[in-house]
Amino acid sequence: MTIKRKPQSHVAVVGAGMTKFLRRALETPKELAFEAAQAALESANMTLDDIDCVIHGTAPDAFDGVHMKGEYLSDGSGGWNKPYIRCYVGGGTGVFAPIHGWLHIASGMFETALVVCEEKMSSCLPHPQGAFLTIFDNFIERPLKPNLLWIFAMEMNRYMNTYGISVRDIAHVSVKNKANALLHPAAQLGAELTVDEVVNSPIMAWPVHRLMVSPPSDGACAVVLANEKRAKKITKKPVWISGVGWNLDTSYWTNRDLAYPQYVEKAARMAYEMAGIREPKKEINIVEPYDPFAYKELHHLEGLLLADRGKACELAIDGISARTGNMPVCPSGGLLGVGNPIAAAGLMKVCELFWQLREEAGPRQVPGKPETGLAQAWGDLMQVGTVIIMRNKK
Amino acid sequence: MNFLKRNSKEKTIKIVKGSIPVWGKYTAGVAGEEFFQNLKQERLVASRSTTTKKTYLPARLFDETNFERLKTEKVVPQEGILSTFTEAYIDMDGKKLAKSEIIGFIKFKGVEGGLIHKITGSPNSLKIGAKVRARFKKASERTGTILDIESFVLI
Amino acid sequence: MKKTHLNFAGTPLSNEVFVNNKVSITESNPNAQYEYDTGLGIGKFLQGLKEGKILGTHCEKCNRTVVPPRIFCELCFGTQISWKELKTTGRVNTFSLCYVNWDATIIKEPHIPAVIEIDGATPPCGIMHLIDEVRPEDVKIGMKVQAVFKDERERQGSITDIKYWVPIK
Amino acid sequence: MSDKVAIVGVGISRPQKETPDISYKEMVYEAAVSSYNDAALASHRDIDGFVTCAEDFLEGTSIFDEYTPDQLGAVQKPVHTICGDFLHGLAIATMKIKTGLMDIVAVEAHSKASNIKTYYHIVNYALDPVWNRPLNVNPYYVAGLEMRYFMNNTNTSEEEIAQVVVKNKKNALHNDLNCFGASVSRKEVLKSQTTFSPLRELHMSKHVDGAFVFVLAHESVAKKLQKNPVWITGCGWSSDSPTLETRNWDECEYAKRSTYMALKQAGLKNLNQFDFFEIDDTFAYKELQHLEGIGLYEKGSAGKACLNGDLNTDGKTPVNISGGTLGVGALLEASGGIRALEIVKQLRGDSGKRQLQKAKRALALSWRGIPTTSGVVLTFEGPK
Repeated sequence: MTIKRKPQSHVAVVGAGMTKFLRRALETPKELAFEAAQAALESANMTLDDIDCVIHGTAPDAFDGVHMKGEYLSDGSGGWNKPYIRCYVGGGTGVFAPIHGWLHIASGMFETALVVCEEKMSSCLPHPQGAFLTIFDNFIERPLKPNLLWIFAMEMNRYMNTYGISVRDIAHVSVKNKANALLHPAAQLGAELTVDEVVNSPIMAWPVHRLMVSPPSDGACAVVLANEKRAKKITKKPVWISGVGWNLDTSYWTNRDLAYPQYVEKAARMAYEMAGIREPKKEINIVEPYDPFAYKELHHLEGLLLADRGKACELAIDGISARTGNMPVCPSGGLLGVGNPIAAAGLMKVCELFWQLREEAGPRQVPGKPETGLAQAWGDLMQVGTVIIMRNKK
Repeated sequence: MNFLKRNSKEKTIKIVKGSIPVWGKYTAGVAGEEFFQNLKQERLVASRSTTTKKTYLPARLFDETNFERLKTEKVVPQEGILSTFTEAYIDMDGKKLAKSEIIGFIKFKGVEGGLIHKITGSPNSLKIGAKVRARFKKASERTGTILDIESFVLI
Repeated sequence: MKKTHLNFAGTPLSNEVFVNNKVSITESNPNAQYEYDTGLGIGKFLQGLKEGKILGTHCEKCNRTVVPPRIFCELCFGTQISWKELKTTGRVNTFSLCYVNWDATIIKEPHIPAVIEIDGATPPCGIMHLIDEVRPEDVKIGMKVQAVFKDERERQGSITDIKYWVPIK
Repeated sequence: MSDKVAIVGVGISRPQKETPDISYKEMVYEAAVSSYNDAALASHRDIDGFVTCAEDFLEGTSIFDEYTPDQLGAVQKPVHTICGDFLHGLAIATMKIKTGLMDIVAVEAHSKASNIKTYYHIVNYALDPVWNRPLNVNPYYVAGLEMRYFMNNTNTSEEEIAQVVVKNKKNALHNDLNCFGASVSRKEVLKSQTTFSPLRELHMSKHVDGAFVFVLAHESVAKKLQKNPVWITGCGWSSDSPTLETRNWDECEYAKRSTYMALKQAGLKNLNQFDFFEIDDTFAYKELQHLEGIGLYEKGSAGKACLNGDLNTDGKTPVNISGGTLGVGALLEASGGIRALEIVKQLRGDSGKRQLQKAKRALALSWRGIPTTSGVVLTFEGPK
């Protein structure tokens, strides 16, 4: 896409916060949202009064078990008597919500925004997976009683088959991300694993093995955004949003080639254009691609033009994408390690970039003073890509 | 504008039935847990701000207006005042109820908010400002939900 | 180490506490029921299945035949569409061997969901369906398959009028 | 840089009680094509971005945004979905254009309400699951509670509220989109069945199917696409407490705040500068409550104004010339479409028999319905 009139206003992330990601939380969805939002405000030394508008992101209503879930969550998200809106693009929501926040501020209509993403999947019975039955086409797919594993496994298979990649190649991603998560204090599933353990874990839906899947989780994340004038007053270390992109492909997913995510590429190109990035492989220092399943990290690195097609697994195998490698990928531990409360998981990646680019990530800090980071999320019927590029210099 | 050839005579399958076949199981949360454990003991507790001294019902972890963290500890009297009420004649399927039900919004002295619950009493004696009192289920039947209160009864 | 995040709130509940309602719990069901209008495209497709046929649509402008059929083309956005009966055979575009039900219960014999490119449609256009009557280890991408329809009297105009697909020997 | 945004294309799939012959995708396609034609777009590919408005449980599909792109010509484009009324969608699209990322954005909302078989159950699922839902009563009791409170608080009479129904249903008779236009008397309204006292059958809007697609454009391209662009001069939206028990029962907070925000953007001081209003009337009393909320009438005076005829098409402040949702029908998230469409037609001078002589500026308000406290206000200015 061609950007029409280059955005004039600069928008920065000035605060971030999150809850622990848990299999089951005592907290209500509102309470989870509040905890994350309050943590983000505190990190920016701000109060709710300083916030002009609130953006909420969450995936299907069936998880939390509330119709019009965005409305239900408005108080916990800090939306009381403020302009408040919920946006969603399925699993892509977590990175889209801060983009939506960017839109609010870059339009000139607001100076500050609070962005909150929440998901409480444990409320959904008989199992959170059940909610995914109803993401399929109501006419010609749901009667087959599909589950989410079907489409992931089929996409993974197509990807492996097209490029001659093995399950073992992909298992390296699980090993890396779950190990990174050991250093994340909010993580649900950090672990020290070997490639053999991943490959030998039970098959859920071939070629997907149990240790290649992110878990259902309860959790919330939040970031605070501000325009240039306010950001500079709020913090000495604003992290600038220098590029945003998003793209949605056709719903007819059985009519597409699943080996390559074109929509991710289009979203990335939009963000690169805005950020003035010509050679992403050289210019992006740290990447948080969406990794609900191990192969997705690889698929996305290719769509983001950060790896050649079919070659992304080499980054993990050769250690390039390790936390201390040349291009750290998912230093947070990703969804595989930190957990996957859908929309919150995407925003967790943006929080991670914020902390990494401010060198506040503690033991997870990637070396070499990274300047530019990219977070990406993905979702719907393998159909949507959302991309945000952040820099610690304007 | 109807430019699609809408042809209802053509032989087609008209509808596909479906549902969202999941359901919800909800915790009461940090503040709610406190409230409902107390409710089992026939106590209504509201959430209190240590700075403004305001108290709130339903119980809550935070003040939505300023994000202050609240404590659910203030015991409030079980006698309340009807702030508004309605008599429902239609059930959840849109059909006429055999017996109408009264729902009221009950305020408590010194408490922001209140509770919404069923009201027992003659519809003719209902009015805004009427006094009501919580009637609890038998202790053995209480499960720690809002239904541990059977209804509020007109005094 | 620099100070990073102020707190990570969250109170874990064990499975045991949650399942046995050892905290205050309420449950409710949305009872969300629908009757979706199939419309001109899918309605005719389902009628086709009832008659033992797989129907697609052809966009004259894009010269593309698609399935599931649609009465407008999402790419050129026009309605120069004609209906076309496709074959009841196809090719496995991709598949999985799935050991988990929709509600996350575990099964022994895997379901074999697949995207099947339908013969007569423009590749890779196909539909999602199930493969059966085959040993799981014998399923391959690129394999030719044939639709097995239910008995005519049992067909209702549903995607399940095709029981499953089997390999063509 | 000034960044004015205009509506340059409007399209609908007309509201109908049932639409058994077409799918929701086909319905939206109809609206999209007519909108793109109205905007004289050379191709759907010229649209830079899309906003759609939908809720999962009203569609019967989780993550419904999956199913939005094809019928809008939006494949592999920046598309996203919000949970909001069509007017929220217009506001978000306006914002998108103002960022400079995009020049042309399409907005979509639709209703396939006829496909929902358990509507009240679903609305009940929107209530707080711990505090309210266990009562297991039809959730429209919230309207009964609010209406009684409103009447008591503002001294509004049943006659005054009944007159809203009379007016809107009558106005709808002149709107070719109407599904529930009728000549009814106040007496008939007051005799209709009590549903949630004091709410009655005829106070409640009924759902219909239909779709709206609008095309919005930056001023640099607006004139090329539409000789009569209608400018969106202000957008405000706000949410009060979602909690039934702690929301502001005395004043319609979201209406007040949304209006304030929209007027500020439009650079307008007061509501006298508007020639007419299209205001949410999901329940008859809501129209009056909203008119007092936005500040057009003082507390307790909207009902009297209605009875006096001030809200009639030939009155001082015409409200819901379209017939509102009481007269046309309610369209779930697309209800704002009725209001925005009426305004575009009036400001373009295309309203035929019901055309106002003076129609330069107008204000629309939507509310997201029970159990929400979310509203949105947009202000519009005509081409001349």
